[in-house]
Amino acid sequence: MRQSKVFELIKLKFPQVSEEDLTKAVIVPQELLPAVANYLKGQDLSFDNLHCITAVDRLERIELVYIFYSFKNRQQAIVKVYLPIDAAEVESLTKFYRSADWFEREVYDLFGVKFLNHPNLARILNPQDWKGYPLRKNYTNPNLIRKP
Amino acid sequence: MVTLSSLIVMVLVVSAVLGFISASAMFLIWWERKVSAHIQTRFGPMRVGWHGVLQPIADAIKLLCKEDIVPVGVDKWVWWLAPFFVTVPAVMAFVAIPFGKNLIVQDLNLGILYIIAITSTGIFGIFMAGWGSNNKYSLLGGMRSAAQIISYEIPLLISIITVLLFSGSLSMQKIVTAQAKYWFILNPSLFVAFFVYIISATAEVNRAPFDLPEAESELVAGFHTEYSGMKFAMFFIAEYTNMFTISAIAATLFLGGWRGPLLPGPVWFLIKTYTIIFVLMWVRWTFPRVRVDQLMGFAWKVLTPISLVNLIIAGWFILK
Amino acid sequence: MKNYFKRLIFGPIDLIKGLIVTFRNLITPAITLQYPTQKQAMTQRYRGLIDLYPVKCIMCSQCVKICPTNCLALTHKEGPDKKKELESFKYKMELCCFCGLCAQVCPTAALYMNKIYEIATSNRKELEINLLNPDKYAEWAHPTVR
Amino acid sequence: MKMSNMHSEQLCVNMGPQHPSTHGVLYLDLRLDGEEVVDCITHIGYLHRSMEKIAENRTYTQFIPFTDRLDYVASMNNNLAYVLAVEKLLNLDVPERAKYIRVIVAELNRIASHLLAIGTFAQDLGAFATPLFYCFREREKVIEIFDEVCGNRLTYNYMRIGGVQFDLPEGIDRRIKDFIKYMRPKINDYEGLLTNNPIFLERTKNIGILSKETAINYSITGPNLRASGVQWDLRKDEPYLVYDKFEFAIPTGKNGDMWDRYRVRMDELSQSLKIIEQAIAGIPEAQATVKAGRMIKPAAGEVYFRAESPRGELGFYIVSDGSVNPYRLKIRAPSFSNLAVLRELVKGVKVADVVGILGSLDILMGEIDR
Repeated sequence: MRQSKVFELIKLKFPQVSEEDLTKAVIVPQELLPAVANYLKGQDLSFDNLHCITAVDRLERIELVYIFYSFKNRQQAIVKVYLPIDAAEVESLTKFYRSADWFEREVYDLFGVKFLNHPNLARILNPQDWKGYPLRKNYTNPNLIRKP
Repeated sequence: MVTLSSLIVMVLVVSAVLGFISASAMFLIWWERKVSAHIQTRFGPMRVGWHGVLQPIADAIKLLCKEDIVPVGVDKWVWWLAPFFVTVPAVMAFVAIPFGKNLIVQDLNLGILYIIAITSTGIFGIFMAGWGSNNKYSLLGGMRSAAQIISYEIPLLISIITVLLFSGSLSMQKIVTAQAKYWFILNPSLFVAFFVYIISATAEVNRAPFDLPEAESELVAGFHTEYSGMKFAMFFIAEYTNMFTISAIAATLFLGGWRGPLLPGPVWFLIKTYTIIFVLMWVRWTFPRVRVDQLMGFAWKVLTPISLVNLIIAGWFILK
Repeated sequence: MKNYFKRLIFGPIDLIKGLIVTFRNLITPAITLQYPTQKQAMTQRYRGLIDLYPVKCIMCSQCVKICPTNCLALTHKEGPDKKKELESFKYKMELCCFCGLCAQVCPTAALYMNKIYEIATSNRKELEINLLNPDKYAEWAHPTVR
Repeated sequence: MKMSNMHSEQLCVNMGPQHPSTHGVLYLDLRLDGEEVVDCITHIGYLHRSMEKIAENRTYTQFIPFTDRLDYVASMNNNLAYVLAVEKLLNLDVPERAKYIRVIVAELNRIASHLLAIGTFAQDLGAFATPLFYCFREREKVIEIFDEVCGNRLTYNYMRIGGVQFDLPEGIDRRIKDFIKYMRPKINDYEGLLTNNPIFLERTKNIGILSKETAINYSITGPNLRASGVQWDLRKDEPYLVYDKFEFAIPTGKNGDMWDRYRVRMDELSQSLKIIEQAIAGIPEAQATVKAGRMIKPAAGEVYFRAESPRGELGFYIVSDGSVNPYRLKIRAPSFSNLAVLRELVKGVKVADVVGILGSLDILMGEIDR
């Protein structure tokens, strides 16, 4: 099964999703994410493994990247969620995938994306009292030396 | 009435014993480091003296010169006294160890009982160190040590009782004399008792694989985590002195003590003792550590039944 | 119960196997070196400190640009015969990560890595090295090369 | 009588960041009931160097030395995963010889890493230093080979985008073959020292059981996943480089306990030796080296590539905007997920098993904190 096949299946169930041109990733609207994750984990697709969560700061928006993997079908699916940068909030996937716990904390720590209903959304890599979200493009720190 | 001459003799004997203890402990520390190093295909200490023989002395000087650090919140008296409570019983046990035919400080007629009773009190020191340090690792180490020593005392004593059945006396010299015909270890029943004794004695002195009170990988250094300088050195000396004591008892009870052909008694005694110590070291650097519940299980489910059955068999042999 | 006796009998055998392994190692000679007196020879490709043949340098600044930690800095001036001339070539050793990218990228092999590895010093100033100074590494131990 | 309904006051033990066996600077907040662990809260981040931010300010080539510092025990595999990800982004093909060289060094590094894992695991169980020293002795041989190949002992920086830095030096194949010959009997030594040792069995069997479902749900990868009974190895299932040309097995465990994790690593040692043997025999003569490549400009795009590092699946998610620096580089470190499961595993075990389980998971803080 290809990524495009996965997209078609998701599209069938959730007509609001779209496909990113460049990467063929499935773009899911923010509010639909838990439902899509539930569908992905379910019997039809059996993506039993949430391999990785990360984010990309695109200046006007934050792209959340979810990489799912199915050990049954030996297949990978990349799901993206676009979030507005000033109100980056999305439902947590911890109730479906427990690996999401630390991944979401990391994204929160470095990008400032709030995961709603996360059991313990605290900073994980930086100290608890750290100011700012280091991986955002507009992050400033006197100790940060940019080098071309 | 203490006369001057007896006082001089007493002082001489005491200083000889103390000198022997510190020399022996230092030698054992060096030897342990060498054995461990060569097992691990290293050299070990090589700098001070020939193959680092003087290394323990250098270490002792270093430890003496160290600042005496008292952590905040220690239970002062308990913390201060603990090293003495560990070291003094270890030294006192030497009173009844027969080094040769007449080479014994005092041949008590309850010799072995005295040694066992005295060495068991070392646990107070360890538990005091664990309690007084105000450190959770130390506390866990102290608690483990208390549980461990009390349970291993039982198989230890039963295996000694098996020997006493054959020797018919509690005096160390009489036990050695009883082995005039053959070493007790050659007796099948006492052969089993020997192994039970060695295992429980290893546990008694907190040596690996039963070194739970100072379990490096989980408890940092266990009960002596907070000690430094000379107090730490006292724990160290006590550990090695205790190791010497249990090996000396094993040599006396099972290997014929100072008896042996050609060579003089004390030499034979030391050869036997150090051989046992070498085996203990060899074991230490080979095996993983047991867990605390497995340790207790081993004492109660394996060693105690074996030693009890062994005792009954030995009794039947004698009565027959 | 059967298991109990089985372990009682076979357990010691496996323990003795382990003891044999350690005893075999006890009687084999030690393999470590006595460090300050015995030293290992360095390999041909060993990446020690950065060193420079000033005559070979064409001042292309490739090394400066590729350095991931920005530890190299070079300036040049116009010499008497209108040719470019090295003015300074600074090497901040405390920043260097010994990746060897500079030496690989150097088109004339002017920059290379020597074999010095005992680079501890108690003075931070000594870690800033002028690569144009011919005696810059004179005080440090030069190891043998295999 | 059941003792389980007897409880004492909860004891809070701060294990780490400085502790003999937390494998770096990991801080475990242990809640103990006597000797039993009630809860364990993991705090990480003491080694956080913000590698991902550094990557955004470096060129693609400049970031290779930084990947060395992720999993500093298996730098070659880190280099490899990163370089392969960039090559996938560039759609670049690598000369055949370079592929073979990469396989050889990556597998050698896997052996070195597994040796360290086994040694420290035994150390955590209290086999004080002896197995560790034996493992170090063998690892030293691998490191000496690397020293010869790329001139460094720990941070190799050997891979280049499009090839490798140097070709293999003269006579190194002889040395690698000698190493394989030397290594095989040593594995038996470890087996004698640990595998069937009753104390070792007692300490490891049926402790820290990680079931198949939990492992997948927690996104555990690598030997830890295989020990739980999932036959999954990227080298076999999504072959990269030339792994599809070699014959090797994927060792798996049954229960997913500590012993299985140890066993899988031991078996992988001999499988890696097998791969190296085949790679040395089949290595073609060709150009393998490339220039350092100061200006690499991939087209705008995204790529996710994962490779099997000794600790699991090391993934690089690279977003390029067409400039010389990556726009975003995410490192999906295997140890990060592997450590997340610790809290689940240590509930109800004795405090001594916490370090054992930690050792059996074979985590490395350099990779977790990045």
